[in-house]
Amino acid sequence: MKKIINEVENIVPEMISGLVRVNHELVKQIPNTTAVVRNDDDFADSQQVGIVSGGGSGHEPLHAGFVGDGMLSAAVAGEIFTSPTPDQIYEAIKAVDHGQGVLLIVKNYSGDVMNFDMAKEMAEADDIKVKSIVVDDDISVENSEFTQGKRGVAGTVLVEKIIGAAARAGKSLDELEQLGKTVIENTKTIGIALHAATVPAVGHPGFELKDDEIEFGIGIHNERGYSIEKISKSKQLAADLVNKITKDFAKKDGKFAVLVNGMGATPLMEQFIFANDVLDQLKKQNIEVGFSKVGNMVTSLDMQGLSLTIMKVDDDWIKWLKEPVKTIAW
Amino acid sequence: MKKIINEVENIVPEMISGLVRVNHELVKQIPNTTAVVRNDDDFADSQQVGIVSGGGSGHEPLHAGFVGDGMLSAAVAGEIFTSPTPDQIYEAIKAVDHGQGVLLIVKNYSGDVMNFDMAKEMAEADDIKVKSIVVDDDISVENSEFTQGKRGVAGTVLVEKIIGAAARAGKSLDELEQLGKTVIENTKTIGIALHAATVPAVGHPGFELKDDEIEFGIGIHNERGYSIEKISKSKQLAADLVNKITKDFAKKDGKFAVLVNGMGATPLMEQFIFANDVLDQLKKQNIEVGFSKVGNMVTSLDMQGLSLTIMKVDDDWIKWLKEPVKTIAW
Amino acid sequence: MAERACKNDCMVGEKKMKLELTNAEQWIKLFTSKLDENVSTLNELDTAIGDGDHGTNMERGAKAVKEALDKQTPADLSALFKTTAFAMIQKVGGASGPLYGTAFLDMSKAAKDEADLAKLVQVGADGIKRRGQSDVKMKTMIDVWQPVADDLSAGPLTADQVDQALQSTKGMVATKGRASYLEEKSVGHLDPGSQSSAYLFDSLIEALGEK
Amino acid sequence: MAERACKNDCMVGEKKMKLELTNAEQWIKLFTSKLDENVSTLNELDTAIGDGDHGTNMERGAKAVKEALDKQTPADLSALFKTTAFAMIQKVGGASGPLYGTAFLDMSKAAKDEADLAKLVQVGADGIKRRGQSDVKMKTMIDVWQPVADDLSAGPLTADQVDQALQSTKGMVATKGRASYLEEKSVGHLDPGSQSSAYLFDSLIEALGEK
Ligand SMILES: Nc1ncnc2c1ncn2[C@@H]1O[C@H](COP(=O)(O)OP(=O)(O)O)[C@@H](O)[C@H]1O
Ligand SMILES: Nc1ncnc2c1ncn2[C@@H]1O[C@H](COP(=O)(O)OP(=O)(O)O)[C@@H](O)[C@H]1O
Ligand SMILES: [Mg+2]
Ligand SMILES: [Mg+2]
Ligand SMILES: [Mg+2]
Ligand SMILES: [Mg+2]
Repeated sequence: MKKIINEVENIVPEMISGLVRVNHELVKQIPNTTAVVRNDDDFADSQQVGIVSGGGSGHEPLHAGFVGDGMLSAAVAGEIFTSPTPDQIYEAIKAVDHGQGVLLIVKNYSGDVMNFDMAKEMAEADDIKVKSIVVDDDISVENSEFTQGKRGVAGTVLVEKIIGAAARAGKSLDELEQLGKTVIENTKTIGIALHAATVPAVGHPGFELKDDEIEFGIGIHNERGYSIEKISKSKQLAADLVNKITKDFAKKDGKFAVLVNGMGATPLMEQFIFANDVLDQLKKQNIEVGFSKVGNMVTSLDMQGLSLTIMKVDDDWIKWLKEPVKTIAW
Repeated sequence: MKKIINEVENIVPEMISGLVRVNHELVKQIPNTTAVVRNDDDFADSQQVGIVSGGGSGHEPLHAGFVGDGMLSAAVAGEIFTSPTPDQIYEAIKAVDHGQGVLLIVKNYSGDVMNFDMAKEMAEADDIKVKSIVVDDDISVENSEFTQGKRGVAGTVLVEKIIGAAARAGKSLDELEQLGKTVIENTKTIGIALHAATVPAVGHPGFELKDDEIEFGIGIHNERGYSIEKISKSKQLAADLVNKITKDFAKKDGKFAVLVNGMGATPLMEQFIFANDVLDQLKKQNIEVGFSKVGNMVTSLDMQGLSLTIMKVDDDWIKWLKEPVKTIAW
Repeated sequence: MAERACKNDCMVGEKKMKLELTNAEQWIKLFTSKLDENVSTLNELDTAIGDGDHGTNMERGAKAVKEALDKQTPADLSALFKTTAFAMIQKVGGASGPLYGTAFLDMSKAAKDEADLAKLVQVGADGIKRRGQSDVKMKTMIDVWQPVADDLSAGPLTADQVDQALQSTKGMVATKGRASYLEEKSVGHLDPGSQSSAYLFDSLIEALGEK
Repeated sequence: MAERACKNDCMVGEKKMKLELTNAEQWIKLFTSKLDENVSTLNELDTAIGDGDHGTNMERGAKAVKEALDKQTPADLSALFKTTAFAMIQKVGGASGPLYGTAFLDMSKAAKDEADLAKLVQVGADGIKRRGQSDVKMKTMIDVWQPVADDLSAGPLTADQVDQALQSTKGMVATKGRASYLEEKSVGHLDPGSQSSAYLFDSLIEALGEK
């Protein structure tokens, strides 16, 4: 394992320190936490609902990179691939509540769900109104009410964008909760890996793929996928993923948003080629694209691979997706 | 080699097609070229000097990712690691000239310099005023008037930002040329690699490093560096690079801008940790940082590594560096 | 895997056994040492069916618990469990932080007027179920906690019983936690949280045996 | 490396030899075939001291030249060189595109009233020097072009002379082009552009020999 780091146990605090020092005009850190909050006057004066997200580190720029005007009010970073603790989330909730309540955007992992729940209980004891929505966009995992259900992956960033813009527009906590749930129901993602991520404390890749192999349906924490195949051309990969996702939508009319998300070690060049092929596929299926984006948004350390997210959108959502924001990474 | 591509010879056109389709509100493609131009009404109506850059592909988001209000007017993409041809550059020049002339921002490689020169000659034959500035910020290469001199690397993006903002502010072609030269003289970069890039047509990494080795002074096209060392902690790497660069500045008073640039396969996490250590080092040396930025700006395909750029800046430059822009990737 | 300090012949507790503060302190200390010694075992188990960090997570918790206990000696059983709970909640994160944290927090509350070992462990198991929205046979730490609570209420606990509970997770399909994403592929591996829970109850047996 | 079609005994051209269109067409065609056959040789030479693409660049040029010549048979020497130049300029890119392009463009202009082979090659070499701001002994293609121009003006050109020029680049320190970044480390490797230029002049020898 070759990484540009110091002691493994200092990775997260040092990363947050670097991020905050470089972007001190946009964000600040809550002392003694790895929680990052908006630093702008607009927010200090605003009456909007606070939007807090967070989760394990290793997915940068998610979430701290999306804190700022029009997106998140605060983000809480846990250890690598590990949910942050309730006390830190609680501090973030307190820091962004302007009396209108706080919405938590949580990715669907037992750790995240439990820690955010505990933080919610703590904040409610302070009479802060808190609601939470749980993103579970990864359709490579079967859903079932008896299990943890689907994982939350790259679609999270689109949820954060829409909710962030709607909160800026003055929507109430209840409205945002409802909007968030509807958005999440309409968001579907599948990821592929060419090479697994190396968790620094572990020191070697989470799994091995042969030189010509690619794994479909992987998660953003090295969770194994549903099949290993010989790598094919980008066109074929795009067709496979687009078909699998669009089959999952009951209706194909209306407009859709598309996100091609790099996993950390896959160059933008390949992401754009793949996006080109995805747009071709969608055109073939007469699916109208109202918004699209490409880039490293929800990564998995140094994993090589990408994910495709498709979201059924209405015109308001498109507007919210397109609105300019002031963040580090959108 | 595992890459998400189709035929190797279609990489660049397909990448540009993807980039333009995803970002059609920001940029458009000049038909039959891989040149990308601003697509906004503000530009169509403006009287500003056109700013054109370009070079070999494989450094995304450079240059097309920086086309837009406040930065480049157009960018021309060559084959991977290969300068674009003069006819394409010439088309870009014609597309962005609004009668105030066009400034070319060229990275110092013989290929780029010659192709841009030929394009300049072609445009001058059409009575378009064209000047060019040549970025050579890589101080890991000795300078000499008898050689090609230093390479142009990550500092290019800071040059593009300052020049782009100054052009938007209404500076003339001559003023921009002069400004550009001064900015370039004050810009110094060194890069390190943990793993070389794989050029798709070649199919294997450009050079090999052992599991504990890191190479100092590499270029953005797999050019070898000045030394191979055992990898050390980020703090030590930061100290080494900061010292080497600041030693190269005659004076350490005034303000400086800092760019930590990822090479393509190095996660943001590591870049922020390194930036944190760089800021510590600069503080130790009492060097005042007026602007800083971290991210994958000038990459080298899937190279693992990063570069550090330090620029001596005056207050106008800081203002121009900080001004908001409408581009894909700044 | 670490050597077990006592084998089949080793057992603890009478029916309705009371837990004393000194034993309990010893218990928690032995637990933190075992976590420290087995970081890579736990990480490896979690690499197979999770995200590879359970050892690192628990190590962080162990360190925090030790520091907290070094700072202030707990006055009673309730205080000991509360300190343990807070250290786990604030430092572990992930799934195991709130789960162990809730277990110890609930045990701390119960310990105010209850010292029966079997009952306390059942309170902890119930806390985990509540927090994790889970139950037995889901291939989680509950598959160690619940059998251990049952065994303790039936009579003295043996290391063999703990191990049997742990081994039973191998054949299960995970339906909660990260391992559930693997569905059938989770079969054939021990559950990492069950392994750390086995360390917890092995420590209990040792602490009571050394009395 | 590809087999050389003719060895030491093979030579071409009398002093003041005129270049005919048919020979020249043959010359360019042979050159494009050699480029096609030696893509990986050129890429490997360029990987050692450049960026690994000289073969791929020249292959693109070869394809474009062939297509252009297939589309329209050139009327005279000047037209042949112009077509070659434009294909190179528009399709090769990098350093070699403008260099070969300028060489052929200048040769095309000169060929309007000059058919002397040695003089034409000298015009090409001068074009490269002008475009590249370079000269002999900088470990570039000039170190093949200039000796070949000299040899041609002195008498018939032999494959041995071409090879000697090419081999001479091995010992040089590069001071222009990408290889110059390696400074002393560039010694011991052939210059890739000199290798492609050697293919050019080997092709010339073959084209004239086959007459
Ligand atoms: N919902 C749940 N209920 C009970 N235990 C759970 C639940 N989710 C996870 N666990 C336990 O937590 C363990 C994983 O902990 P850890 O690896 O530290 O957290 P994470 O999964 O967040 O990385 C699992 O092995 C399992 O025993
Ligand atoms: N300034 C120059 N003058 C003459 N020849 C040059 C110059 N720069 C480069 N060359 C030639 O070009 C060759 C490299 O071409 P190529 O690899 O196609 O372009 P690039 O260096 O842009 O990748 C070198 O081997 C050298 O012979
Ligand atoms: Mg985890
Ligand atoms: Mg090149
Ligand atoms: Mg885990
Ligand atoms: Mg080259």
